[in-house]
Parts: sequence; C-alpha cells; structure tokens
Amino acid sequence: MTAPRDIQAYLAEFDDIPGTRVFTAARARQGYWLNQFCMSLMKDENRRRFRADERAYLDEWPMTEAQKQALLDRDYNRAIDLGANVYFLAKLFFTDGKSFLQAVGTMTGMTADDYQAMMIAGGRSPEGQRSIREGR
Amino acid sequence: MTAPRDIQAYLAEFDDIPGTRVFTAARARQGYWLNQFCMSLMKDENRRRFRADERAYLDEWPMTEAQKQALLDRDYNRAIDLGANVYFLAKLFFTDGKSFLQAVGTMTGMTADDYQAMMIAGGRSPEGQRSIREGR
Amino acid sequence: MARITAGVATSHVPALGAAIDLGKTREPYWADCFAGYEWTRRWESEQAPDVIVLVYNDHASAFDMNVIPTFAIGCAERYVSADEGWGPRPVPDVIGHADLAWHIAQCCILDEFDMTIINDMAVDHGLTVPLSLMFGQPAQWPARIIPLAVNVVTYPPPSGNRCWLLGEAIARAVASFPEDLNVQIWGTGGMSHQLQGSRAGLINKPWDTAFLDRLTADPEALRGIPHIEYLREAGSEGIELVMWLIMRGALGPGARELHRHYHVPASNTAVGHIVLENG
Amino acid sequence: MARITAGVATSHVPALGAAIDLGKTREPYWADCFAGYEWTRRWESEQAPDVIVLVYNDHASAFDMNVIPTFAIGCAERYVSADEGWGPRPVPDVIGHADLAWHIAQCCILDEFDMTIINDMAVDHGLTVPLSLMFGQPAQWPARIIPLAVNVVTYPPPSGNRCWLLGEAIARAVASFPEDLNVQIWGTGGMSHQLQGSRAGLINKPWDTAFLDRLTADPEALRGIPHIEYLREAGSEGIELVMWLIMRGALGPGARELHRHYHVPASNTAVGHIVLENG
Ligand SMILES: [Fe+3]
Ligand SMILES: [Fe+3]
Repeated sequence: MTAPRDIQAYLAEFDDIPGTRVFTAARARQGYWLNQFCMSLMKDENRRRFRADERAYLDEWPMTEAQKQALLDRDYNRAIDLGANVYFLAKLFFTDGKSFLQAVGTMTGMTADDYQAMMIAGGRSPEGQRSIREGR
Repeated sequence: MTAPRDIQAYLAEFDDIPGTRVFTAARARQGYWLNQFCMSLMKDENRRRFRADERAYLDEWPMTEAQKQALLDRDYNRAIDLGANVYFLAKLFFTDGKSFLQAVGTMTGMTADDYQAMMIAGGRSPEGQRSIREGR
Repeated sequence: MARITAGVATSHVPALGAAIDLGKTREPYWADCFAGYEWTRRWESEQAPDVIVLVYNDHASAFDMNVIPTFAIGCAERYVSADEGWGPRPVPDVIGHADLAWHIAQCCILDEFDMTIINDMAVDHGLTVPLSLMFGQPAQWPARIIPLAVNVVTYPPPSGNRCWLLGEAIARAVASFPEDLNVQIWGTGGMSHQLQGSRAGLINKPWDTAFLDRLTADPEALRGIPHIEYLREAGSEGIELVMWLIMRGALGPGARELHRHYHVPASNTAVGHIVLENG
Repeated sequence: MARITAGVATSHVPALGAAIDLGKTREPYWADCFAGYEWTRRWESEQAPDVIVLVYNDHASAFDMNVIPTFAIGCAERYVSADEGWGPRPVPDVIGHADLAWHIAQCCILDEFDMTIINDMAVDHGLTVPLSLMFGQPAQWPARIIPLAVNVVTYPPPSGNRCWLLGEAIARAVASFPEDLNVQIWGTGGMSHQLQGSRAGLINKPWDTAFLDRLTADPEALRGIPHIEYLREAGSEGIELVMWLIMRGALGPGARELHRHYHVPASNTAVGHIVLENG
C-alpha cells in the first residue's frame, strides 16, 4: 500500500502547490450548488434561459451572492476559490462559445495571445512551480 | 481472500437451491425494463396512472408480452422467472396495498392463512431445502 | 478524538416500521417482537451517541438498475424518507454528519476501498426502520446518521471478508477524526428470510443463533462464510447479513455482548438483534 | 478464450475531438499532433479488436456532485454522446459488450473491488475523443466498448497502486471469459496539464517522457507515485495519468512498446500516446 494513510497530511500537501486549488471535500461542499448550476447547462433549454437572463437564472440556485457574482463576471479563479471545479465550469465556457484554451487562459493574468503563444512554445515550465515551501 | 474466484463455479451453485432464483447478471439484464417499470411506481402520479389503466401503462415500457402478463396476473413467481427482483416488485405490492407477507405468501402455493400460520409457528424449515443435488 | 463505542445489529423488516407508524406495537402479533428492543431503547438514551454509521442496503429505492454501487457512503447534510410505493414513512428527516462522512469517505479511498460518494438520496426502510426500533417516534432523531448503503440485491454482493475489511477501515478513519465524538456503528438486515418462490418463509433458527454466538465467540470465522452458505441456510434475502460484518469488523477483537433478541416471525423474517460494546 | 492483446494510452483533450469534428486536423496548429496517430490508425485497422475496455474519466457529465463512483463499469448495450455544453459530439453511439462487461464486473467484485455497475449513462469527450483519434469518423465504431469511468475529479482519486491492481483483476476476468475475443485495454487522460489558476498551462516534458519510458522500463515504479507528485509535476489535471496504470496493470510484465507520440500543445495539454503489445 503506497497511499498515504493520514488524510490530514495528504490534504495539507495540496496547499503547498503554487496557484493551484485541489478539488477536495472542503471545496466540493462549498461549491455544491455552484457546480450543480453548471451541470444544468448541459441542457439546451437551460442554456437558453441562462443566456436570456443570467441573473434571474442564477437566482434560482441557492448559491452565495459572491458565487453568483463570480459567475456573472466570468471570474473563474474567484469561482474556483469559492468551490467551483473546472470540469463543471466548462459547461459555462461552452455555453459562452469559448474553448478550454480561451477560458483557462483568462485565469493566468496573461492576454489570450500571450497564453496561446506560451503554449505553442512548449507551455509553462514547472521550474519554481512545484512547491511554495521548497521554492522549486 | 475467501471469495471464490471462478465466477462460473460461483454462479452454478445458485441453481442448486430449491425454489430460489438468485438475482444474477443474467436475470438483471432480462428483467431490466420490468424492474425499471416497478421503480416508476415510487411516484404517486404513476401509481394513479397505472391503477387507472394497467395495460396502457405497461404498454409504455419495452417489456415482453410475457412480462406484462405476469405483472397483470400478479404472478410473482413468473415475473421473477422473467427477471424481476422482489425488491422492485415490492413497489407493485405496495401500490396494490398488499404487505410483503401477503404478496410473498402467494408465491408458495399456500393460502394466505396457511402461510401466515406457518410463519407464526416458526417459519419454513431449511431441512431438505438447502441443496437439490445433495437432497439436504 | 472520535471513537466507536458500540456496534448494534438488527433486522430492518418494513412491517416493523409499519407497526410502529400505525401504533400496533402492543398488538399480540407484535408485542414480543418489540419487547426485545426495550432494553436497547433505554441503553441508547443513556449512551446518547453523537453519530451513527448506519450500514444498510437500499431496496431498489435510491438506486435502480442504472446505478448499482457496491459501497455508497452518504455525505449529505440531510436525507428524506423514500416513497416505496405507499408514500414515504412518516418519520423525521435523517440529518447527516457531513464532516465525519467525508472524512470516512476520503480515508477509505486512500485505504484502497472504491467508495461511491453520495450527496443526494432518499433513504428507505432499510435505514429508517432501525432508527424507529432504537429511538421510537421522536420529533427528530437524537443522533446524526451516516448512511452506508451496500449492494446486496444484484449479484455478487461484496464478500463477507471485504465487508469486514471495510469495517476495519471505517474504524481507522473514525479514530483519526479530530473531533470528540461518540460514534456507533450499526449493521442491519437479515436474519434468515426468503421473499420469493416455493421456499419463501424459510427460517433457520439454529444457523441464526450460531451467527449471533460467533459475533463474539469466533468472529473471524464469520468472514469466511461464502455467499452460497447464506443463500442455502438463511434464505435468498439472508445475504443481508454480510452487512453485519462491516459493523463487526469496525469493533475490536474483544467486543462484548450486552444484549440479544431473537424473534420469529416479523412478516416473513426472523428478527435478530444484538448490542456489542467495543473492546 | 478472450485475451488482452494490447494496451493503448492517449490524452483525450476535447479540442482534439473538436478539430476532428470541424475538419481541422490538417491545419498547421493540428497537423503534427494528428500525424502521430496515423501509425496507430493503420495498426488498429489490422488488429481489429473485438472489444475495448476503455478507461477514462467522466468530466462532470454523467456524474454530478450527487453520485461520485470511484470505479464505474458500463454494462449497458449502448451509450450516447453527452452534451457538455455545446451539444453532443457528432459521433456514432457507442455500442457496449454487455456480456463481457457484466463478466468483468462480477469477477472484479468477487475479487474484492468495490465496483459501481452502470446501465445507463452518456459518455463524454474522455471516452469519445480516443475513439476518434484511433478510428477517425466511421459510420459506426469498429469495436464494442466497455466504458470504465474512474473518479479523478473529486479528491481523493484511487491511488495509482489501486488502479494497477484493478488492471490486474480485469486481466484475470478477461482471461476467464469463455468466448474467443481480441480485447484491448485503453488508458486515457493526461499527460501534463493544468486547467486552472496562475499555474495554468504547465507542461512538464521531462516528467512525461520518464512516465512513458517507465511504462516498459520500470512499470512497477509507477505504482508508487503519490497523488502529490502528479499534482506538482504534471499539473492539477495530470492526475488523470493514474488511469493509464489500470491499462498497464492489465498487461504482462514483458509488455513491449510498439509506438509512441508526444506533442505540445493541444489546447492546454501535452498530448501523450503509446501503444503496448501485451507480453
Ligand atoms: Fe432488507
Ligand atoms: Fe480528461
């Protein structure tokens, strides 16, 4: 058995990764309704209702105001801070007609062109991005 | 690991039990729509529609004619032969206002009173009911 | 630190729930059956567990033929009573303990159990009848509940040994939960019964009694009982007894019997009930 | 007797599916990426597998927050393509192999894997993109598919070791299936990618290359990689690589590399692809 047995130690390590929020139980619970809202966008009828009046559609879901605002703003980092997971958010990306590349790029603070150029050049290096504590 | 590893040998033993049909994959597949029909009776609206016209409601489900007839006849042994499982059938027992005791008793060939009396007297003995092959 | 203080096992016959709901528990047919739970009702009110890990099986209520999890752990805040065909049982909503449930789920997955996490489900008689037996008809249940649903309907169910191992993993998980909680684990279902065919009504008191005895006298032996033995000896629905082994696996080797009750019949079933103090 | 003849691994980036569906595979951005699959497309048409056990993860399509199975095996006759927000991909329905799927499900449960059996689900890009990569745009897929969905979204996913062990159990199950079938097992997802936050776009070619090397050079070492290493080295979505270990665990120790392809980027992701002959 190679898996770590101590769940607290297992979870604590996740906070040491720069710019990364792992979808743990705590986040899954916080983001439950936000993520269920995203799932609803798998139906075209719901996508249409959402597009027609985003605010009204969001108000049908028991989310916090901060969660609704993050979605209205398409502030995906904020949404993830508030419990979203990217695979649920993807339903919103696609409802908006955005690709993963376009939507994910907005989370980096880079322009779409710069992000695309970085990916074509081989992507972001892991150097210095592995561990906050160890600075590697 | 105490479980038998050979699935064929595991399943073959089930056929050696008198008057018993184990809900194996083969039965689960055969009875899929019959059992899904039973699940639909968990909604009062569906129970009402079923009671109003049993045949019409059954015809909405892609079951075999034999399966439908077994349900119309409340021939539970036949239904189980055709892939039903008793916990799914229970939704039909309850839709009919029958208890498990009343419905299960009909599968034994005994009268309701005789079955009830047997249970009060301590139930059916396992003697001779364990194995067809071994006669025990 | 959370600790498992006791294990409780009981049959969960739907007719027992109906008898309680309809006020029939003192009728001649039922009086002896319910009398055997009186000791436990007093004991539970003294024990006042904070949380109960309630091992049961869903009887084609929350799970239909489309999703059949071997081990499903409820991590929700609340569960409503299922409508099994005659309307939902008139019992309080079941309040979960999401913190401990998620903790157990996470620990068991790290421990290489392939859990299914559930955040929305209705709970059927398999879960609510044991609550009624131990707690009567309160306005709200006196403990938080973590439902653990085990597939014993579609074959193969998990082996008795796998159930025991899951019990051990649950015990490790509970012991690593930082909050001070009095946790019980209940195993439900059984004892001997068969709800189909010409063999319906089968009851095997000697086999059931030996099973109850071995829970303290030789629990390890119970791990090795193959499914075919449950089917032959305890009837086609007696297979539910594998769920008792999750409860037993979660207790220490020195668990002590505090109370036992055995009654035939409740509807088609032999009612068995045992209370084990952890040790 | 059924036999696993080969293992195939590939990334399942949704943009790869979109490029195929929209006829863009020869555009400059995509040409090199798709060129690496041409060898495999020829090889697959020669191999003509009867059944593919297709290990993938559902990306919040069939399973929402309410039901999160660790290992879900599809036993249905047919699966439709999921609507992930821009309508279902225009691909043929996926035809299952219910006989073999149920056989594997039953064997794995007896083998003490806690499977969830699924009889109705839509399949998302995780399953359909690999089919498109290997088979192009046929009127119907040339093989029957057994979907095996692994939770890698909500933590913890299964350990790499547990995935490997499941692969071994699947291999035992396939070997005990009486019908003569040419079975492949595919592991999908990965390689390095991160779809969130300031670290999005992370690609780790040296680590990915070592992972590909070790699939034949030192596969046992892959079992022990902890989740945190996938997260640090391969990005938050690189954890999908644990699914490749189910594929690898199902092959013998002497599996031989027939073909490899590695390309950066496809959308946000490092595309990795390898073909292993069983041995
Ligand atoms: Fe039961
Ligand atoms: Fe993926």
